[in-house]
Amino acid sequence: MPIPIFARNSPRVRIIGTLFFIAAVLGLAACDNNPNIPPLHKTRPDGSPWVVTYRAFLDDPRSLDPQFAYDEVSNGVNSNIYDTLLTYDPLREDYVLQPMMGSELPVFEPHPDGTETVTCKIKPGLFFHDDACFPGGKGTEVSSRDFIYAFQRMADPKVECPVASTMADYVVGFGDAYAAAEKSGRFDYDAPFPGIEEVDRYTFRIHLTKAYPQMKYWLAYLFTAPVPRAGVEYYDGKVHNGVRRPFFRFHPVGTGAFLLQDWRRGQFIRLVRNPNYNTIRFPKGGWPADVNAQLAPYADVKLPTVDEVQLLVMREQIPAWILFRQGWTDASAVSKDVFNSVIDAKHELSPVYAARGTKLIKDLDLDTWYLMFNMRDPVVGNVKVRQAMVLAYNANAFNEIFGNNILHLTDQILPPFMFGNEPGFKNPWRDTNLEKARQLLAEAGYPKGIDPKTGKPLEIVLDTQADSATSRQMADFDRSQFEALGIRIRIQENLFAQMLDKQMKGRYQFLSAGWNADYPDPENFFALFYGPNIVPIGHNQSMYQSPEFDRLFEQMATTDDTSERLAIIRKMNELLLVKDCVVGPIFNRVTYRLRQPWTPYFVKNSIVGQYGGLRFAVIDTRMREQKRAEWNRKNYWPLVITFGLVAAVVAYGIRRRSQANV
Amino acid sequence: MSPHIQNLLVLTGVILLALGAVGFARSPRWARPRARFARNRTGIAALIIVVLYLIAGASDLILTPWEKSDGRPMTVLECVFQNVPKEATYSAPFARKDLSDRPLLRFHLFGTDALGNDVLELTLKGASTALLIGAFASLIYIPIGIVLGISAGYFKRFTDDIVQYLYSTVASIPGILLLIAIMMVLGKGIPQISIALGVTGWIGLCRLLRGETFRQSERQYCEAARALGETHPTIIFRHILPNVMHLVIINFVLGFSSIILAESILSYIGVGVPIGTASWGTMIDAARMELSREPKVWWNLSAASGALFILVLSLNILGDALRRAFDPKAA
Amino acid sequence: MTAPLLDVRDLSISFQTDKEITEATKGVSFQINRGETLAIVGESGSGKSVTALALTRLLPEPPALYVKGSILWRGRDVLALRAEELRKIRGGEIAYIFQEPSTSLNPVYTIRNQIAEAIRLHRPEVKDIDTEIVKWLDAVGIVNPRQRMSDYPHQLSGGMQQRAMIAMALSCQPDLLVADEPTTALDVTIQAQILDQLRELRSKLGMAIILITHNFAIIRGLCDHVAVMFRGRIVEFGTAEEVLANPQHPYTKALIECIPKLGAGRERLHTIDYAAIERAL
Amino acid sequence: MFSYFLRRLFYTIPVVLGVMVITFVLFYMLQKPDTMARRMLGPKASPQAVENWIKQRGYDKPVFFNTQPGGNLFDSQFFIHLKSLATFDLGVSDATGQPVLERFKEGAIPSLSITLPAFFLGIVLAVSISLFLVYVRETKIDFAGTIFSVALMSIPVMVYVIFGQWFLAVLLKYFPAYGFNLEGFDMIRFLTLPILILVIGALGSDIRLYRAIFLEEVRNEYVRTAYAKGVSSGSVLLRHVLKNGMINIITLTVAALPMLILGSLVLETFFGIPGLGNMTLAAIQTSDFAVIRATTYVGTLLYLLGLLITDFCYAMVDPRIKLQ
Repeated sequence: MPIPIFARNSPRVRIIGTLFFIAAVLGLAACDNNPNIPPLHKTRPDGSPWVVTYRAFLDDPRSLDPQFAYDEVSNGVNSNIYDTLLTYDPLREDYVLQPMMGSELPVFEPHPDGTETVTCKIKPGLFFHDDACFPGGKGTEVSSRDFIYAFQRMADPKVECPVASTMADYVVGFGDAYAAAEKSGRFDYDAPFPGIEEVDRYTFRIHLTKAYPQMKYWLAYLFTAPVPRAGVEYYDGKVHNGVRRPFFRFHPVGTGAFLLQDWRRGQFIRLVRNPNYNTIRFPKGGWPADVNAQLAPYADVKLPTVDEVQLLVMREQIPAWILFRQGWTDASAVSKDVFNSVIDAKHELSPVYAARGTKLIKDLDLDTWYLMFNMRDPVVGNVKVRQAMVLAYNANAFNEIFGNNILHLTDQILPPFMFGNEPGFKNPWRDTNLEKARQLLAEAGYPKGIDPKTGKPLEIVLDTQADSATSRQMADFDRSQFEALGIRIRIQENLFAQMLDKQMKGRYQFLSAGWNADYPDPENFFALFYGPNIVPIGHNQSMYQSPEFDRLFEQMATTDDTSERLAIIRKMNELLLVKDCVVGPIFNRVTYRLRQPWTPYFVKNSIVGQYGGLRFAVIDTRMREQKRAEWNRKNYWPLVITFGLVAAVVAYGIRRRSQANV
Repeated sequence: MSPHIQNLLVLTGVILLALGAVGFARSPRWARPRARFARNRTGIAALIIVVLYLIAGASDLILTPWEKSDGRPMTVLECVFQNVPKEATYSAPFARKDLSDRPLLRFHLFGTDALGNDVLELTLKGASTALLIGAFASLIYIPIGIVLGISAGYFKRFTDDIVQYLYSTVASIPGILLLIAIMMVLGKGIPQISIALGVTGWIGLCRLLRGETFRQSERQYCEAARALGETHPTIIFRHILPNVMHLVIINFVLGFSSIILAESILSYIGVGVPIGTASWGTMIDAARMELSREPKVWWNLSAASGALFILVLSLNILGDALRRAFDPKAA
Repeated sequence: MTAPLLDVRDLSISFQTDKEITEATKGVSFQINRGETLAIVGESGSGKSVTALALTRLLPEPPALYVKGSILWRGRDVLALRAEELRKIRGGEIAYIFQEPSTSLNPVYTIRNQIAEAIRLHRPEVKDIDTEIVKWLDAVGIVNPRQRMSDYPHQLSGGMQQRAMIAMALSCQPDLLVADEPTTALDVTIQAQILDQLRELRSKLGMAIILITHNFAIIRGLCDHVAVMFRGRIVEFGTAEEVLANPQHPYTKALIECIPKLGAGRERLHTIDYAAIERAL
Repeated sequence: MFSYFLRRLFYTIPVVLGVMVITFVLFYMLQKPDTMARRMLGPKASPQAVENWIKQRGYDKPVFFNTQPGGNLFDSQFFIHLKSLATFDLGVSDATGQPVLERFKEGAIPSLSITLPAFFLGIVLAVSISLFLVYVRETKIDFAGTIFSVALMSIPVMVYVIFGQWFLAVLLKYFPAYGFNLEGFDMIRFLTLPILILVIGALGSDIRLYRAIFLEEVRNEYVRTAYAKGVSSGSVLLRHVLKNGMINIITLTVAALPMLILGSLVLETFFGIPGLGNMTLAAIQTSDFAVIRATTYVGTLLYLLGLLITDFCYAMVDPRIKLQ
């Protein structure tokens, strides 16, 4: 095919040009917008199709060492590789523990001297992943020793377990072991560790220095996940026989449903099915009716249901959303900016997406966001100033601007579905009442927001961490909330580290903060205001100190979930939120997630959904192929137009020039 | 800083610029370049646009006696826009309703952003940030460049060795990495970003002036001046500086555009200007998600990148025009 | 009577820059026949180089503008030719030598490469290009041409470079050679050698030569006719002997006066009195 | 030649030392280690863990000289910094604990896989376009082309990225909006869009520069000689001007060649290319100073290497230059 613009040139140019053109056309035709990495296999050994699920993932994990990792991203991977003794019931929105590796729930035995023993039993016949670190490459059976080893690692200063100090408060001998290792420079794993006692191969006992019912939640947390000593020593040991091995934290060996196949930083993480997994099975039922038909065939099957998981690392949200919309990923969160295109005014899927068959999942997170004040500050240390500020804050406006109106506005510090959350609780300062706020401010000594000392409007510093455009806008919004009181807010922008430093040293006036609970117990939240926890020892960043509150806290922490406990919590709320107005609770995060029509979803528990839901993933591959083809038809005319334009300009130029003399 | 001092500073800057322009317009030394420049219509158009930006930028720096609701004095720009109220959320240019279907309080030429701020106002404020940073950074790098460049080219030998060592060391650190490193250490802020851009920006000018001074000082008039017994400062200020000044001006204009681009990129990466400072970089950063909204919010991105684009384009064209005016050989 | 080889009639060229118009030549007319040598003499800026370049329209347009007149090469008007026809004349029929051999040769190609390009363009029938190049390099007096031809220009001396230029110009066997101040940039001794070379080659090849120079001294014995240019005009035209012996125009007289004469004693060098010439015009 | 090489190496030593001092001042003297520790360990870390972290990484040592009794005088942050850089021990990432050198090895190939093709394609495109503009010089196309190239220069790179992704990947669906794979033909699919964006981002300034270079060449007398020989406009540009101009262009661009390893900062994150640009941006966002100072140092060495290569290229392509 002769291309007109080459026609006047020498045959060589013409041929090369034409070939180039054809190559470009063919190349473009061969291109498509599929961003996925080819799966490891096309079919399973038995010939059935190899099922892959594709997910967008926020970032590279920092560490895959379960005793070290403490961030959402790392735990998002770890929870699929490591199993814990306990887990939450995936079919319930509230947080009900059930055994995972354990054969039953642990038994707590208080002793008269105030100490407590927790007896845990493991299911027999659970194995670690097959890995080169084991003799013969076969994973060994999980025993009590492996759980004890996990606790020992938490006490090893080199592992840098972030909750080591909490454990040292409760587990017998934990702090001593830590101190000894710090002194000698290495942790002696063969020395006796009195905190955990091996009863038999499948039973161990945790000895606590005082009553600590929350220990059961830690047994559902990845910190206590068993790791093989052989693995740690194989990968982190000195002798490598000339072969380079990755560190254990980059080469996890666990007991979970998946094993880490491949991790290319900044690109993707590939998990593959653990063929020996038999810790838990697919639920037998109890899922919503609309997915019943799709899920029924899977009832009580062996987990995991997919062979491969591709976690595509996407630090940017736009590409993640684009890929979901084009059908290349199976699930996605609904980010703030695409919200209006997906969700309608009634908080349901918009018709376009409903027609595509997309499913919407609403997860209420286990966190609370609030206005936090520095109780030791001379200005906001005044309870009336705090009350006035909380009263002036328009949470509804915040919800509308930043939350698309889906945030769960709250009056209390404990999030819904946590024990102690009372749907009827009324916080008098959480109404937006400017009249009353002005009056309170005047009572506090700042009439109309004027500081009598200077005669100028009272200036309060709002510290914020500026890492995104949204956080900037939020700070700006927060500032505008108090303008009506006549107060002047100065925004102090901080890098993450500076911000943390200020919080940990209590060098701030007020800020907007949140707490994401480690476990679903009120103790985890109220500890933020417990006197002995004042920074830098604990996380009491408001530096609230009230003997009565501390007494109630100690009482509440060790009580079982009874009406008596509820009564204590009520008193604590009254003190913390109403009388002292230490914080102004604003909202609990609600995450809207989307699922493609080919992946029916049933997990209701937000912790299981966020971490470890992948083992329940179900994919209808045929439907996926069909929809992807339908959603990704290419469009060629703009290319032709561009090409034509360029050709026209070149041809015109050559024509103009060919008659010039020099 | 008290409003009077700020106003005084801004006015001083404007007056200095104006004096410079008048000097250019009247100095007999520059009669021919001026005549050549006056014939370049594209260059004149670019100059006019740059001056308009300067006016817009200055208007957000000059404070008025009136106060905002938070008690801070309003700038001239804020006075102009005080009747343009904040809306609840996004609204498109020329729209009557915002994206949540509420009627707007007022007409917005460029629409409003997520917080309901008028995008035109934000864009103009972005101009003032860009100009402020450009001016501060230029104030830092031009003196450094002139002093080091001219002394290296004039005194040669040891001075030259030191200056060459200095700039080859700084130049060998990749520019953007050095900028980022400095910003991470200094933290965000207009002074910080100006310092970062200033301490990294002098190398080009220094090199240029070193070479040109070298050439000038070999010329006969310099030899003659030396033979007449004139002192070094006299020779530098009376003879060399005026002869290399056009290079400084061209470098200033072109450098300004790269400073503005650098600011936007740093702000985009997240190590640029702080919260509450309207900047085109932060606007583009904020706007990058908005293209995937439904309906698409394109006006933020367009306004910021358009404003940035026009200014940088004008500065480049102006710089080219100046270069052509001073050096007729350079087409 | 046969038509002249080149007939320039009333040629006016101006340059248009920045809306200023400078007239470079004003109504220049001259003719040259086969095998003749014409010298165009004048000081720099008098329009002689412009005229020379205009013969094959080598002036960039714009800024150059052919205001009026015509250049008839073998009866065809060069100014009306298409670009392709023009290219056949350039090098093939009218070849050039320029003033500064060091910059007129492309620094990144060997001599052989540059001469070969000319031969390929105008003499496609030549099969053995290397032999042809050697022949021409030899003809212009380059010693050891077979080795020299793979040298880059910067490896040759100025005289050698100019010889290579001449070889390049002659290799296409042009009918007219335009030598634009071919010796100005060279040493005096080399100048003489080059001029001798030109004289010899002219008689051997029978081509016409237009020699552009500001120096009357080199005309003697080489040129048939002389055209004296001043401020874009030809102020005097005649045979070499005539003009040298009996200059009519004050400018010509002044130019001839400027030739330093051997053994003339410690006389003051002549300068040109422009005011007088201006009055005479 | 060899002695020239040695001499050049010798001259770079003081520069490298200067860079070491600059990075030290930036990253050690102006930084508080406990904020770095907090950043890495997360908001819930205990003070004990912070202290431990600082000690593990030697941030608690004296800054310049260890004057503590019994201590080695040179057991200080500064000398450890110098020693580690001189021995090319880049340390471990503050954020992940991964050895930085390993990360560099991992990231170099993906970075190069986009920057290298973009570099060459960019040169080819910019040279052809600028040559075309020189070819049609003094016409409207030339003027339009110049304005167009200045316009291209005036758009910040992120706007290209945003727009390119939106247009080619979302609207036209020619290429994946995201992702990376270096295996087989898949490569073309993933690399085309980022390469295209990189090329277009650099095109404006390149065209402008190259056009000026070529115009400068066109004014040379050898060009007139070529025209006088009867060479056509096109051939003059392609044979004579191009080669002379390329000598200038090559000497200007090869200095940047080794730096291509560092990849593209904004683009890589946006497309999920696991290169060094991606790594650097992530390090900026997590305040991973260990990675940033390593990147800065390596970047410097690469730049100096680029200068050396430039000298060699100059000697290679320009017959007039010989290294001595």
